[in-house]
Amino acid sequence: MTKEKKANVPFAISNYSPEQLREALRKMILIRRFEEGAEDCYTRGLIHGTMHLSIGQEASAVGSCMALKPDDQITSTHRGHGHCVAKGAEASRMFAEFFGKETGYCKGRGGSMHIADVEMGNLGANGIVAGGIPIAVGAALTSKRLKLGKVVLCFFGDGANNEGAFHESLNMASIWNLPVVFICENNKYGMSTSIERSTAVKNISDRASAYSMPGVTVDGNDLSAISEAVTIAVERARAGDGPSLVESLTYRWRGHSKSDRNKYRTKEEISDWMDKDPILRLSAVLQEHSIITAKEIEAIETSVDKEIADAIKFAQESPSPSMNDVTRDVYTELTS
Amino acid sequence: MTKEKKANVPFAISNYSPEQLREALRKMILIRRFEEGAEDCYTRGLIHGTMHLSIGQEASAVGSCMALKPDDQITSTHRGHGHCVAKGAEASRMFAEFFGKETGYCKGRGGSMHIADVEMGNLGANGIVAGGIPIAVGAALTSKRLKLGKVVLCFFGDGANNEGAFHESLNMASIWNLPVVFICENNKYGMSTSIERSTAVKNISDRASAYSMPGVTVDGNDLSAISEAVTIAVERARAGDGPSLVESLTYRWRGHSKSDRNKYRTKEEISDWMDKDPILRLSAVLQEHSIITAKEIEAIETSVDKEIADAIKFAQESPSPSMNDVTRDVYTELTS
Amino acid sequence: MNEMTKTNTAEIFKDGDMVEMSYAEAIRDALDIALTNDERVILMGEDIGVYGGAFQVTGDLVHKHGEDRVIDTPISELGGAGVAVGAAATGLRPIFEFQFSDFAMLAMEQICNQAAKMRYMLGGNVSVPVVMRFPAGSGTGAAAQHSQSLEAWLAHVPGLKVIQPATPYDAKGMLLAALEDPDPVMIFEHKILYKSKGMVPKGHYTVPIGKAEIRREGTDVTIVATSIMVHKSLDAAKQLEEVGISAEVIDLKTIRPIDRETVLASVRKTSRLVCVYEAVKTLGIGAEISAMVAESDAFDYLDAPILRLGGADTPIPYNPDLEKAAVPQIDDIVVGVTQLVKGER
Amino acid sequence: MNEMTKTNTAEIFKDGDMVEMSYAEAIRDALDIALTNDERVILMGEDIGVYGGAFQVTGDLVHKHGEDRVIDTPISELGGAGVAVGAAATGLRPIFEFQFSDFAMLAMEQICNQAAKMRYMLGGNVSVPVVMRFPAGSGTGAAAQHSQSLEAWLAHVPGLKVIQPATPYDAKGMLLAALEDPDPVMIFEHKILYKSKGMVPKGHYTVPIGKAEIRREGTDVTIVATSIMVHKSLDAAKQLEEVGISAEVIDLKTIRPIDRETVLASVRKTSRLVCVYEAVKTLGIGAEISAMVAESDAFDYLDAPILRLGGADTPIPYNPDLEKAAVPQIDDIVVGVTQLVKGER
Ligand SMILES: Cc1ncc(C[n+]2csc(CCOP(=O)(O)OP(=O)(O)O)c2C)c(N)n1
Ligand SMILES: Cc1ncc(C[n+]2csc(CCOP(=O)(O)OP(=O)(O)O)c2C)c(N)n1
Ligand SMILES: [Mg+2]
Ligand SMILES: [Mg+2]
Repeated sequence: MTKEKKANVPFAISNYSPEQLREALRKMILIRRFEEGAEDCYTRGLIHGTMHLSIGQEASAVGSCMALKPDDQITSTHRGHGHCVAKGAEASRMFAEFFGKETGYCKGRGGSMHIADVEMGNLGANGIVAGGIPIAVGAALTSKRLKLGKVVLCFFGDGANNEGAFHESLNMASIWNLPVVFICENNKYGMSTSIERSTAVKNISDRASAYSMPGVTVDGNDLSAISEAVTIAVERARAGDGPSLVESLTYRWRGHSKSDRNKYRTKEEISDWMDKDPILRLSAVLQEHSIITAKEIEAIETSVDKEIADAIKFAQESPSPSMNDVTRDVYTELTS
Repeated sequence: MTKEKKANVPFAISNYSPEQLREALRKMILIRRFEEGAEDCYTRGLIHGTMHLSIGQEASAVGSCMALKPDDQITSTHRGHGHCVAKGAEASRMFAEFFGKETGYCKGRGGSMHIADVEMGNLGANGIVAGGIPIAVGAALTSKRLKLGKVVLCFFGDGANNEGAFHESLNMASIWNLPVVFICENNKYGMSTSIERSTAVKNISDRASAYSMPGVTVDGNDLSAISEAVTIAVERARAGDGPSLVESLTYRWRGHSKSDRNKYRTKEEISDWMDKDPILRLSAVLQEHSIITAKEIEAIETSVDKEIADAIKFAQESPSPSMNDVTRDVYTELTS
Repeated sequence: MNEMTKTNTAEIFKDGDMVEMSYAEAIRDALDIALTNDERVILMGEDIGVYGGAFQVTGDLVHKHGEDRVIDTPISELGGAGVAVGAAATGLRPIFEFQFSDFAMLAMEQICNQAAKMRYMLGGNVSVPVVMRFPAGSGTGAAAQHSQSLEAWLAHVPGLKVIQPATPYDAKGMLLAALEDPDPVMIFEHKILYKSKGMVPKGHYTVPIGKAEIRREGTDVTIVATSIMVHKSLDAAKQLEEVGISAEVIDLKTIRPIDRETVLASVRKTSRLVCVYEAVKTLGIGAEISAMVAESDAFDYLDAPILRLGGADTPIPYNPDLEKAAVPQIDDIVVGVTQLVKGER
Repeated sequence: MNEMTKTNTAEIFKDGDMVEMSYAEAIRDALDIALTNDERVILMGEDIGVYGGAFQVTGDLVHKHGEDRVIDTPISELGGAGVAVGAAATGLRPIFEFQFSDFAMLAMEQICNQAAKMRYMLGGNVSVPVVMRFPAGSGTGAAAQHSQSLEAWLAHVPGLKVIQPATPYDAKGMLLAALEDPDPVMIFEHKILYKSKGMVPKGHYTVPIGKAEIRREGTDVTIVATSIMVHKSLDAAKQLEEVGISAEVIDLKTIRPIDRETVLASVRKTSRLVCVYEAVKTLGIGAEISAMVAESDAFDYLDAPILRLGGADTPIPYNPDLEKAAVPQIDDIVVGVTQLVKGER
């Protein structure tokens, strides 16, 4: 991929084909509707447990994953539905997972917090904040050692950047020059705790210098900006020049999880950020550049709605696990 | 303490009284002889276990602790004999500890790696690399909460700066603005691993910016330089302006522990650093400024030799613990 | 939830001194009393301030006592716990909340290498009166990394005390006892219990650490249970009564140090022992209870093997039915005890 | 050190195929074979390269296989172990050395929340064939934070396999078996054993994980021991023989999953059980062995209480005599077994 940039033409427009851009928008809409569908199922008591919705953060997930080849890998977080969709997972098997069914990506054993699609290169969401960071570095080590040419994208939140695992992992990735890109999705809060109250630097990307790697902060609600930053980082990684840290500024519209009462932020702040809706922004840009029409967007929405409805139906109708299988897959069954 | 600095007059000379400076030199010589005595006892099989000697690092320990008031506290490391002496411990009770005696600072339960002198404000060496860092921050929190006015000096090595505990602790100390000074004694190696191979920044003090605190690198073999840097940091902490990171460049003459075969560094490197002997350097400076004479230094050496010999004798003649007391002090005995 | 606390506490407190509250409220009440009475007490944890805690245990305490006393930590379990340990060793009385006990895995070093050993390693020259709280257990659909019961790990470590209060009454009284204890006390709270209700005395009182309690007397079999399994065992005991089996139910309450005498005396009386706990069966607390009895003089009184009902050998699954299948349920207790008493096991 | 390995292995290998080596050398030999045979194998750990490892286990392997395969990590146990887990999940076969098992406390999260559970949580779609090595135990005078035996923690965690080889023969053969295992295998190596010698086959062979071995046959009492306690128990058994007590000594080898049948069969035969292990007695592996037997049909064969000899309830003290007093010694085994057999316990 070339990094041409015509004056006033956003990176994404000049570097991706119209099909790719329309597909990006479709994925962002799919994530939004997916999350709304999940929320609805949860509210109606069809899904149990907890979930962390990424509504508002769609550009960050899709823009980052756009920079990848299919073989590349990602590690994700508790707020991982968007990453999973962006990396190519099917809504039906994701819903089946939330419904605890055998057809789910994790056969109903993992649920929302462990959603994964290993075949498509998503090594999994993680219930442990920063838990996926060393794992991403390990995957990058594999790629380098076995000369697989893969780059690993490691998603984590602003809250995760205060975990020791963040520090240890970035340090190792740097000294070993590994093909990994760290993407900190800074949505201003780790649960209820703002970065101002939890984090001793202004920009999380400022911490990159402590690991002698490039660090950049971008508007994570602008698909083009995030895809540009991640593309540069991915190319650097693929060229053997080591890791980077990309800070993607974004915002979650919903509460942290389903039990959040939003006492730590104002309605105004939320609505200000809703005005920066990444989907509307991308829609506008694509229309401006005549890549898509309003009607075509409507068509996408309709088809996405059907995809979600079908996915939920598939999930509901799928078989549940057998209770005899409670300890299946704890260990690998040895067929000898 | 004022931070006056006359042209060409080192900080220590202009800021400490001749008595204080002579006492600093005496402490450095005491540490040197203490370590040599310990090494000798170990080699002769009188002391068991392992030990980590700080020969070559005397200025770092003494210069740092000079900046403290008696009530201030320190946390130390596995290479902690020098810190312990510098903070005012008695050689006799330290040796008694190494000999596993009831008169030892830890009643023979801790040994070299857990040497402590809580009364003098040394909260203890630590067998866990970076294990003392959060503890120091906790002590600083106590000081701030209970308005004790104490500053906490937290010693750790270059190797420790890659532990997650380092990252988490410096971040918290910064956001809570705590009276703690982090002193990284960078002796170039964590056991056999050089900072170049383990650490993704050139100067460890460069990491201070990731926590928005001042960071400075000083010649840790120059008593004046280290005491100046730590004094500034301690005053800052005491004034309520928060933590600092001081990197003290120094070198250990001996192997990492008694089992080290020095395969990771050259003889030349070792002898180059032995030429920078902090004791000879301070001796020269003090003589230059007519604060001490060669004869007085000899007298100190003679008295220190006697102190060490007496200490070892005290240790040897002290009573051993009773085998019935193996579980004493696991829990606090409640006298009700 | 059964009503055992009423009977239990009625002996000590007059009804007027008691008030009904949930387990979470009882803890909050204890925290409030501690913060009010002792300026050295501070609370630390993730989102315990304005959020009120992931399980709303701290609730609005930050508004009453301020951000300097109810401290939101960054997401830094190792460092945060270590700060609490250092603060405890130097004069504060920190109460540290892990948001889920599973995350305490990140802090094992500070808990087990530092807090547990500091007093011993330093020859008794320091005390570490830190209290840590661990919301534990399954049943919330939060899957394998948010549902564990790891109390046996900590009970394996000399220097720690480990408690598992099963009722609001004990949750408050044992927390206040923990605060008076000079040594580190680890409190495992089952998340599903937070909303359970019971009568709790107003004001300050303590329930001793290290004492078990017979929640129900019986003659045919002794059930030693912990935490939520106390309630399941009591419910099972009721069903067993209907088929003529008289079960004695012991609430162990403290798993380090174990109240040996209460357990042994009961086994000598009933001649049969069943241990019920939610943690993974292998090396869970039931292993220790069983082994403790099997090596004691009570062994000679045993008329049957010692049965353990613990969690299955699996991470906790997400699917709700699998999740239930992974830990002992009332039916399992009824069936297990019945078989044991009938000599079928 | 007794000579059991010779007799043990003579049955399988001809003398010419065997060579005497230390426990540490046997591990190094296995690592060398693995590095040579499989390009996916890498070693990771602190100071395992030019230093050769804190206990000289990796020795000069870095010179033969290069720094890319024998990787010195920074002092970052959590991250380092996590990198190994991630690498294992994606195609490498990392063998991670903790410098002392005590430091693994920093990495419990990656070991127990990630490696142990990844396969299950992901519905069987991934394997995590990571091998981790934990130098453990007391006897070196390194005090409380460098002398622990924490294997029971890991044996409590479904998804892990946990082994404790007691001889050079098993150290090599079980490590090679661990490398062929698709799941995470945790190897606890007692530091004092590193210098012990034994006959070891040349080249590649495996010793199965999950199988215990009767090291000495006997009729009066079964001693189930782990790691260094196997040797102490064999020495005790010799002394016991002189006073007419015939002890059967089982080397458990694997503590998760436990070889139930070998233990139960022996107890059915001898009617008495003693568990000997160095870890803290409370909730150490002996608790599980005892409870496993007490809930089995072998219970009915028991003629005496089940005795556990484990570590005292204390952090390991520095003073060398106290250090010995804190863990079972040969004399303790002799006395304990004698009392048990004579009905004095
Ligand atoms: C180790 C660990 N600590 C705490 C939690 C509880 N927790 C889950 S998500 C979360 C906030 C994470 O914040 P951030 O990393 O910014 O991600 P976001 O939720 O904002 O996407 C917390 C505290 C956890 N899951 N793991
Ligand atoms: C958590 C932990 N990891 C590893 C070790 C083993 N170890 C002891 S000291 C040491 C090197 C420490 O290096 P540094 O911090 O630079 O201190 P120095 O020895 O150079 O004074 C290592 C690896 C340990 N004690 N604790
Ligand atoms: Mg966030
Ligand atoms: Mg160093």
